[in-house]
Amino acid sequence: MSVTVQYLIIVFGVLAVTLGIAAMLIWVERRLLAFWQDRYGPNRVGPFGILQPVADFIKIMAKEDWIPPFADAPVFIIAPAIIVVAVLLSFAVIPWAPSISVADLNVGLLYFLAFSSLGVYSVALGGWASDNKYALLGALRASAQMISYEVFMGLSLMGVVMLAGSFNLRVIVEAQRKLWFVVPQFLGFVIFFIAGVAETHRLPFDLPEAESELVAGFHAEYSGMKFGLFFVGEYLGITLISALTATLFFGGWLGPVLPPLAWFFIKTFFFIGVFILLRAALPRPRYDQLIRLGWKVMLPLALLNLVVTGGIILAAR
Amino acid sequence: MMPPIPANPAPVNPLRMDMIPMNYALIVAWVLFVIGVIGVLARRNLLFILMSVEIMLNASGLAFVVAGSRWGQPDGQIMFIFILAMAAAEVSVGLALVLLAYHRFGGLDADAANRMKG
Amino acid sequence: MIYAFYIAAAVAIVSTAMVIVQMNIVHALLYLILSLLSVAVIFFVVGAPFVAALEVIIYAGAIMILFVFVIMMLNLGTQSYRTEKGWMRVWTWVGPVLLASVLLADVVYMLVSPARLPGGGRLPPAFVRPYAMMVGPRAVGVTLFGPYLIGVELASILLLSGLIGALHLGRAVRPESFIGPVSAKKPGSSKKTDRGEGTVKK
Amino acid sequence: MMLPYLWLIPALPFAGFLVLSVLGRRMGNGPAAAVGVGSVGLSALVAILVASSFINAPPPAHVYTQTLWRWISVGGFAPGVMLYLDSLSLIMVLVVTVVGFLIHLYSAEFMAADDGYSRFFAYMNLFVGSMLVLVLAGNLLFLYLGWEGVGLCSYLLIGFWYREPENGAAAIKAFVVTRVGDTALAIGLFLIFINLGTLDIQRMMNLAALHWRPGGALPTIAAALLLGGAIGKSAQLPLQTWLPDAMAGPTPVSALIHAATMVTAGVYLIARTNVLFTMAPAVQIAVAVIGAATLLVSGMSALVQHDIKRVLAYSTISQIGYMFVALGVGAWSAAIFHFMTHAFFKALLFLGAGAVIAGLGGEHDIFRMGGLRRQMPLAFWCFLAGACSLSALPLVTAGFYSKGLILSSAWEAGRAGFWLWAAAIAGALLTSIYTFRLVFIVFFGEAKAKISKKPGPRAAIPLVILAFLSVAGGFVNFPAFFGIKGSMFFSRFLASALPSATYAAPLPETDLLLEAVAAIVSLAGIYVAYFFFLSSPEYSREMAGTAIGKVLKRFWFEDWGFDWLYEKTLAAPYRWLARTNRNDAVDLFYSFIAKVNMFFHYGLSLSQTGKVRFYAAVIALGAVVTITIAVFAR
Repeated sequence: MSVTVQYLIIVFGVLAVTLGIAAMLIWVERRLLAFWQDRYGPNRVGPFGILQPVADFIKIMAKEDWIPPFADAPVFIIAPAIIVVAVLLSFAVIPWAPSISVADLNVGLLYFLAFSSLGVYSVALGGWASDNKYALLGALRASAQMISYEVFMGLSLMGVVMLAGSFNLRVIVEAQRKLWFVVPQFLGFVIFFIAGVAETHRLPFDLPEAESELVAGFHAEYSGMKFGLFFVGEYLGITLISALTATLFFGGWLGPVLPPLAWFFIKTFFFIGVFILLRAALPRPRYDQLIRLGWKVMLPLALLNLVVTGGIILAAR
Repeated sequence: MMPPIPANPAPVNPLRMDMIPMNYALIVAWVLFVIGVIGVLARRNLLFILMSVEIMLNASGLAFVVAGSRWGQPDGQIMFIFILAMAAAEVSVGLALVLLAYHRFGGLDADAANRMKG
Repeated sequence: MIYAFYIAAAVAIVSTAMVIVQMNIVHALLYLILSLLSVAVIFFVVGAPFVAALEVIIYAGAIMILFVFVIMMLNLGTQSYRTEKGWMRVWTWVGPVLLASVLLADVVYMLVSPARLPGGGRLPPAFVRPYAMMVGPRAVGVTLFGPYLIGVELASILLLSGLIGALHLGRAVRPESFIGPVSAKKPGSSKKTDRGEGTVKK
Repeated sequence: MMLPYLWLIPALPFAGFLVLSVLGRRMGNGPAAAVGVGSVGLSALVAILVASSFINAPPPAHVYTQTLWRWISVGGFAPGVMLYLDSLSLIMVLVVTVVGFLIHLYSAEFMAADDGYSRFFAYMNLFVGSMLVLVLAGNLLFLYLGWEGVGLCSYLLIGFWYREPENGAAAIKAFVVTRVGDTALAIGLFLIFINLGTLDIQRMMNLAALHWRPGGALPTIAAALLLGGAIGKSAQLPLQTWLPDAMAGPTPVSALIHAATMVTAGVYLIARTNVLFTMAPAVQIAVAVIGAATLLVSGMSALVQHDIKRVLAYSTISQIGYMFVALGVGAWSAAIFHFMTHAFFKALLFLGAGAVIAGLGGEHDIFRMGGLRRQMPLAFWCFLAGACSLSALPLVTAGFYSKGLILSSAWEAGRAGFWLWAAAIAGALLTSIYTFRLVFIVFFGEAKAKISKKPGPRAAIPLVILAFLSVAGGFVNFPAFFGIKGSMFFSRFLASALPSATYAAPLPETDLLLEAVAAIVSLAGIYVAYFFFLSSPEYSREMAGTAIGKVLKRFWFEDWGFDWLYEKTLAAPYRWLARTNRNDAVDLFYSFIAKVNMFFHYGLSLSQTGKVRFYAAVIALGAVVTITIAVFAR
């Protein structure tokens, strides 16, 4: 097997696995939510309803691809694609296992931050192009929220970068061979995870699409596969944040007995479970509370974490 | 069990920097800058003018980075970082001014702001 | 990699050109973002991955989103499209293009004339066709917080002043305060007040 | 050991000044006086303790220096804020603080009815502090600070009653005239620093003795410039004109600044830099000649004045002239001795005059006074003690001993000595005449006015103490011919700081003879005064009525026409120049530039269209043109 073929297998394998996980999450989330809410959830299609995503996919493809006449058509079409592309490209730097990763960039972490910052455009432009009051409000909220939380998301990761001495995710994983970074960087982990929840605008930070106040927020006018792309993009985002949390703070593929890939999936799915549990357990804060939390609590904490970590590293040297 | 891994593995796809002639990159920077200049001079909309200014800033940043790369020195990138900081400050103030002008003159016409009074 | 450079450069030039001829400001903005992304690719290709990431994170991801924000707040509709159309005349482009062609002449002259040092001596050939060298984030960071520390401090002061300036300019102001002092408001009487009067007073 | 507390002596008055200037307006008269008088009193107490410590346990080489901090450091120039205490500065400090304290105490009553009560004490404290800096300074720059500080206070206090325009004019005159001398002094400092590389006084003098040839050009010029400063400050010929006008200030100010301390700063300066003057014999002669001329000129002027304070002012100038004569003949300690006794009796005279003036409700003219002997016995007796001391009444007064020392030193000073002695003895005659003219006219004869107010205890105590000092202050320096144990104590004390007289001390017999002549002259003067102004005043009127008498009286009254001369030769031409040049010729050039600017301004303002895009286009055009020029002009 030549290097090129091996590389192509990795690329398409990662793509397939990622999209597969995202699709299956539709079912997993509904089942888990139902489990925690003491009901059944979808259980009709296939064993345990496991084919439910397939059914949903068929239904969503069959729907009319409707573009509102008042909308800005090109932007309206591009917007949902942006988030899927951005998140999928982010997966390129995730080291799934020692020999499995699409691109081993020495600025891998910055690469992830760059593409996560591009995700904002999807929501903002989608909401704007819809030319709908609720959609615009949702888009405004989403962009403000994502910009605010992006700031300290990056800052919270810099502690990890300082400890590992590199932006390269593979090096970061290797640096955790002795001790997972969740221990020295517990504050960084908490901040990053909260920022990740906000970045994917999942509950409890799903204010851009808050059904009760904004109908459906930025995707109020979307239907069919374009809506489906937003939907898939959200699950891809959850997977990405979970995978990154596992990589950056919980040693990635590192672990005893089991093969590295298995460890990586175990950790990632654990955090996906946490995401869903959060949705099941927590109420939604008010919008101003969200922004205030971001700027007045999380940002100072992230800076504190940065300063203390840097100070300790300097002192220890 | 875990396979042994080199501590700092070689990049999968090493970048070969020795192929790009710097002159061409500088010409790209020049073209972008000139487009920015034309935009500033030709457009009347304040937002377009601001965007053209951004184009020019970006083009000069490109020139800096390219020059830095040509010598293998980080100074070019540092200049770009300073340009970034300046652009951020400039845009925040500029956009606030645009908002004010929009409310004041009821539009984004740059020529409407031709009086320096109250 | 050289093809990546050519493609990125072409995309950058075309999309930047599209920015300044667009009627719809959001479309122009999208082209600008595209231009920034392709410049980021150029950065990456010439061996500056760190600023490539910064270009995307800060320029495309943060600064441009401010434009999106403002455009969304202004809610420019079809009317602005028509104004733009009205402003867009052929002769407005004549002057700028003339200036640009003068610059073009300068550059062409510089390219065709042999490179000379200020003293009159010729540059050695290696200086005529230079190539890029990789500069990683570590080198940038070390230099930034070493010799350029003052610059960092100045940049932080600049950002702070930008923050304060934006906060001051963007503070919530009622439309009345642009026009003039609001007279003592009584229900009913405010309706009679002619807004034009206030303008004169100011 | 009190020596380490030396810094407290100048610091206390400065602290008082700070408190008064910050809080003065808010505190009442009582606290203001307490701070103003108390700070100087404490300073005097510390000075006395330091002095006793210095005398009982002299520091090595009889010199104590205290460097508080480094002032500035530029190149090799690093003057410290350094206090230098030797027997000379100790005497000065004692006189300044003790006399200063007594005058402060007197002022507490004298100024009680005045509006600017706390302001007055603030200025006075600042003055005492500056004067102490002057006398304690270890280097010339620090000395110059004190020098200018006292000049400033003098200006402020002469113009203390600033609502009267004449007072302001007098203050400005004092400031400007002394500035002439100060400029010379500053240039002298520059010269010394450039040539010797230091301003530290002792180092400077050592280096000067080492590197400079005695009688050479450099020491002569340096000494002459320092002398210029001394002349200005000490109101010697030809810069004496400011002092009589300075009497516009409150009387305690005249007593403290314009009699006892500041005006003698010139004497101190010359004594302090004595090595320099010894190396410049020509300048030293000049000092003596200036002193002799001054004492005669101002003695004659004092003879015809009407204003009680002006008489005393001319007398002060004349007495400082004696000190200059002593300095000129190298009798350093004699000069300082006379400075000390003069501080006592002249302060006393001024304070006594102040009591009289206050008693008569602000009357200055002596011919409207008279017969005050019975109405104000205390003031009379004290004034009389001062007058006797000033006239050098033999044996019982301080002035006799100090003036006698100067006279005998002058006599011994080589060939010129006789003429100096003759001038000094003539001056002594004049001194007794004008002094007792004052006494007889003011206190004897028939009463011409009722007194409204008698000095209270706070004014009386300083009078009495000063009267005592005026009488007994001379006993510290009995002449050698008395053969008393402990004679010449003062001079021997000063010998550690000042070289003993350049000329051999006169034989006791000669000395005795000289003292006898001086005593006779002094008594003769008193008799002349008695004859002309008390027993038969018609003679004096007759003398003044003759043609020559009229001219002389007018001439002397106007201070030998110095003011007239300066007015005609300096002030009037300057005013004429200023008037002619009212529209400043140089201005033409500048207004031309302004016109050109205006032209361009109006031209360029046409380009201010207010169109942002136009501006941007112009900027771009300019940039493109610049680049094109740069590219093609390579």
